[in-house]
Amino acid sequence: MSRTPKLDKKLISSILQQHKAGDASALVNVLHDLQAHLRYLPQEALEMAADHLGVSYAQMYGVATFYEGFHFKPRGEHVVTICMGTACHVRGAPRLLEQAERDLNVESGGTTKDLMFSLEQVNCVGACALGPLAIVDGTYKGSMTPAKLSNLLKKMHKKGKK
Amino acid sequence: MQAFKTPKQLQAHRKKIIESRPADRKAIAVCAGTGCKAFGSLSVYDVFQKTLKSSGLDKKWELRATGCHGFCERGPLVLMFPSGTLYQKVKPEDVDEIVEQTLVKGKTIKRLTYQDPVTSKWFRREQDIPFYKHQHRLVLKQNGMIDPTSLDDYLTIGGYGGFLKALKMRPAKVIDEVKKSGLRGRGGAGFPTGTKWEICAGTKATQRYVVCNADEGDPGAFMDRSVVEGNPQSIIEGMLIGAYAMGASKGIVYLRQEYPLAVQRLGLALESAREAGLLGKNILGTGFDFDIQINKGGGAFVCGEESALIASVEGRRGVPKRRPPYPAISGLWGKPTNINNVETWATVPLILDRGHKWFSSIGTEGSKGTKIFSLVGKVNNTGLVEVPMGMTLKEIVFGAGGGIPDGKSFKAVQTGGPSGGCLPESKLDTPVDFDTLVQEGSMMGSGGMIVMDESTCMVDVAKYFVGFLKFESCGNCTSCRDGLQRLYELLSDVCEGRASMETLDLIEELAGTIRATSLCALGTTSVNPVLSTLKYFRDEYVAHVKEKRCPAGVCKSLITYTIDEKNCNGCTICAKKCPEQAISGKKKKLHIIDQQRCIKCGICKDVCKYDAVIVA
Amino acid sequence: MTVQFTIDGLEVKAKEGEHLLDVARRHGIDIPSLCHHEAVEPIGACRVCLVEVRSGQKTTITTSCNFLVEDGIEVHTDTAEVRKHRAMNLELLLARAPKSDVVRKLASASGVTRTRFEPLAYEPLPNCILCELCVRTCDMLGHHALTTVGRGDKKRIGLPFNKPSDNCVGCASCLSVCPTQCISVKDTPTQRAIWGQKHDFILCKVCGAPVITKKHRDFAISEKGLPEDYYDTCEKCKQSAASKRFASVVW
Amino acid sequence: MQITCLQCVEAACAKVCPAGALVRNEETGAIEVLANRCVGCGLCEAACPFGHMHFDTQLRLAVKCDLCGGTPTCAAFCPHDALEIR
Repeated sequence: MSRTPKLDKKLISSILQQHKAGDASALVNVLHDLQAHLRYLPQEALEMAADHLGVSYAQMYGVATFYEGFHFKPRGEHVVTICMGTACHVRGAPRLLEQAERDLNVESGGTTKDLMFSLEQVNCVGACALGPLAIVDGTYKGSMTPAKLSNLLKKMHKKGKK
Repeated sequence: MQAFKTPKQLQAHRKKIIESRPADRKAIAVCAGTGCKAFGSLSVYDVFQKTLKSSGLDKKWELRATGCHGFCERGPLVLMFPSGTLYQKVKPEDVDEIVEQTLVKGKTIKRLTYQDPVTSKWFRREQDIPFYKHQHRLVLKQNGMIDPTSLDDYLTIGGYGGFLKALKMRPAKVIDEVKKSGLRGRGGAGFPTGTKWEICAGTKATQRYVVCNADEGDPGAFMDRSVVEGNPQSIIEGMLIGAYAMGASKGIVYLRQEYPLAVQRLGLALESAREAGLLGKNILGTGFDFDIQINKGGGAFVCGEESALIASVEGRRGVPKRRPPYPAISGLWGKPTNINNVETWATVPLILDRGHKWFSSIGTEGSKGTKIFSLVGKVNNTGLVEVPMGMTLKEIVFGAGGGIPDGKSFKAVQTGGPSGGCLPESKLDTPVDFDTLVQEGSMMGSGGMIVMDESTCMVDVAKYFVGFLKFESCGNCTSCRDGLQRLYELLSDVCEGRASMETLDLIEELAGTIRATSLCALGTTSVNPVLSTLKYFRDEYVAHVKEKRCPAGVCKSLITYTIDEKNCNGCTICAKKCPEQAISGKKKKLHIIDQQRCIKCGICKDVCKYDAVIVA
Repeated sequence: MTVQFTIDGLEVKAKEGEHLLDVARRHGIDIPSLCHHEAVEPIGACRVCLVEVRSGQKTTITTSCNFLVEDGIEVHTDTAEVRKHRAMNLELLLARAPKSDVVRKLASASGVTRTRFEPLAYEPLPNCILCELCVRTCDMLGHHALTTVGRGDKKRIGLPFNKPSDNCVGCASCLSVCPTQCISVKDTPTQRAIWGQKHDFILCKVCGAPVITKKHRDFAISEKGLPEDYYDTCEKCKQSAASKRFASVVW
Repeated sequence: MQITCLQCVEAACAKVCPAGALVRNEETGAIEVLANRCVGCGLCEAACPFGHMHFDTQLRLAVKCDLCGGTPTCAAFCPHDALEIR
């Protein structure tokens, strides 16, 4: 089974239809909706979105790459995000990130070859009391340590292999 | 909910609802803010719900999932009304006991109450706990009292009273009221809100916009998140008042996508306000049209800057533009646009409701009212504190914050987000207001307050912020884009022992140009962390440069991990956990770290239960 | 409305809404800059056109390209502060574009002959100073082929997904406006290679010399409406044909 | 015979210029290149029916006869007074 979702143009159209045609102010909202369904932003989706909103495809791409929240390559099934906010930083977040990079053998922003994990970082999610914080598939895991994270990733990897 | 067709109908409904909920009504408030949720507060809520129902107590006790109470360090929090008893770190398995002992018998469960880590004193009531006692909570207080998804809850605590009052006034009078209150923008720059409104209202136009800037990008700050999640109606009411005063018919909330719960709660709140006839066409039959839409951000710190925010909403890259023209004159699509941040909008209803005199009686001469700070880092009581303007840093960090954990000593506090300055112990008596902080080389910013202790390396901290900002720079200006990258390289040289004293001079020279010649505030203030640490903690820089030593034991290139002969009992745990197999040693014998293989990840120190791993 | 102010002591008049750099240049006052072009909106990217503006008690260092002129201001283009900061920004740019003659010339005029920073050039546009003149021009021309990618220290100039763009007509205006001439355009007698693709030229119907790329002509016809045969002959052959025609009419 | 720019009334060069860099000088009647506005796209050169727009490949700018601001040097230098400006 391929872990990359197949490009479904009908799905893209139906997402776009939820936003007013020609309204450039919906651009970022549209990108979010597309990514929520496709897990990343493929070229075809951006082209169709540009057409729908009445902006150039180059602008669409330029705007999308301006933001940290958008991804242009297929992402892994699991997304592990390390919060790099200040509160997390002073409590040791860089060490979490390094640990995850070692364990997954990818750099921050990358995806493992088997498309199982994507490792990302975020500049604060406003849960500073929980720091240092890892977010695994949307769930906040507070007071993380490199050792705890390592165990968690191992478990997820085992589960994924099955 | 019914749609209110006149102010009178709304007023009548408010009255009815307030009367139906007397102040002494018994209620349990489980915090469902992001922090407590992550600690498992929703399971606590579920167990409460089941237990109350099965015991029939659900008739007597109202159960509420509320917004953030601010004391995130101690979550999940459970607050009981009207007694004011606060239980902290509550687990689902504690619920039975709480119901049995506290709800039924009225007894306090001591182990669930708060014990001050410094004085070891126990506190039952929320209001007595030092963390809360030092605060003056106007905006935040409501968070813990209401269910953020319930418009009726908001009405109970006086919600929409400010709007109803505004409707009775002429728009100019509303602006005047805000002006007289002395409210200054809580987003960072501290521009007088009333004056901003006046300029926007005074610009001729067929269409005006009001925008709520909820793009809280400062790492280590989450007060806006907590207000949007915990009391979204207050923002809607504030924007309604502003729109009425300025003659705007469209509102936009520019909200961070990293805050999914806030997006959801605000969406619900907008829907219920629309259902109640508080948004839409002909609001309360007054002929006033206004509606609000949510525009999500995409993850760009610079979009908190007004002109960049506008570009982003218009579907362009979030690159700041030179001002003037100011948004109040030419903003979204060239129309007059008033942008205020979350906290400012949430404060407006209170001012209208209670009057400008009440508001301006709080705070200092130049900075009125209260300000919410996100107190984080190396401090005992992490969380949100709302204090009157003019309180000293010391009172905040050591009073509400409860000082530094683990017996360590205070080193610095950084205010104002990533581009704020780091102030040392000698500046702890600085009163916190817009102007004094700037004088001391820092700034108010949106209210991040990060406490650092002796184990924080100030060069590393400066490098961290510069690293953040070079990544978040829009990349337009040479000085900011390339300047910050170079500054980062130079700071890395310091941290990694490659720097000379000339490096420090070049850092200062470069920082001067970045500050003087960048277009927007991100660039011009970006060097504050560097310049303030160079000023107040120069000896740490010099130690890195001259002695090739990191006094705080943080900078990897300048430290080594060793195992202490005396403390090591050969438990082998460090050797097992070392990712590089750099530790060797037989069971019950002294272990040794191979310095060639050690990657200084620090795991050995984390796992050692006998303090045998030494960093030097 | 007219505003009046001084630049280095010289009294000047300008229209409200004009930018300071344009006004200064009109009056023969030279302010160096790299990212400015009159055909497009200024964005203040290079931070070289710095001046000092005094207004009342306030003195600020600012870029002149995007500064809207104000009545009564006092502008100084060559103060110690201006020189110092301009030199630093040029030193930063020199590290990005060490081989650019224009940058080297401006830098050395500011007393900067070497940079204390490591080279920062990026492929495939070494010497690009990220001024976005190419992108702004491409947009102004209505092609929208180029875009600015990423932000901060990862900002680049390029094409969406780094793939050749259907919108590029091969006009090479991007190269024409590029201050460091860092965009690669290679012409053969029949084709132009630019931004990862090859464009066929229309060849002169008389001598076979290249005239303009086909796509550029098609764009011009649809946008500007001149007939197709305007574009089918090279400049030289048109000239000699015109001369012959005139000769036959006059004599 | 050699002819020079006719300063056409309906000038193709000005019509195709996307940057507004080709404008008529009201005093001399000549179409002039505003070098600071020219983006060097080359359309004018291709579009001029008489071959009198030129593209300076060094400067990457359009160049043309602008009647030397009203006192054409070609007329002044012609040894036979065959050229005159009227």
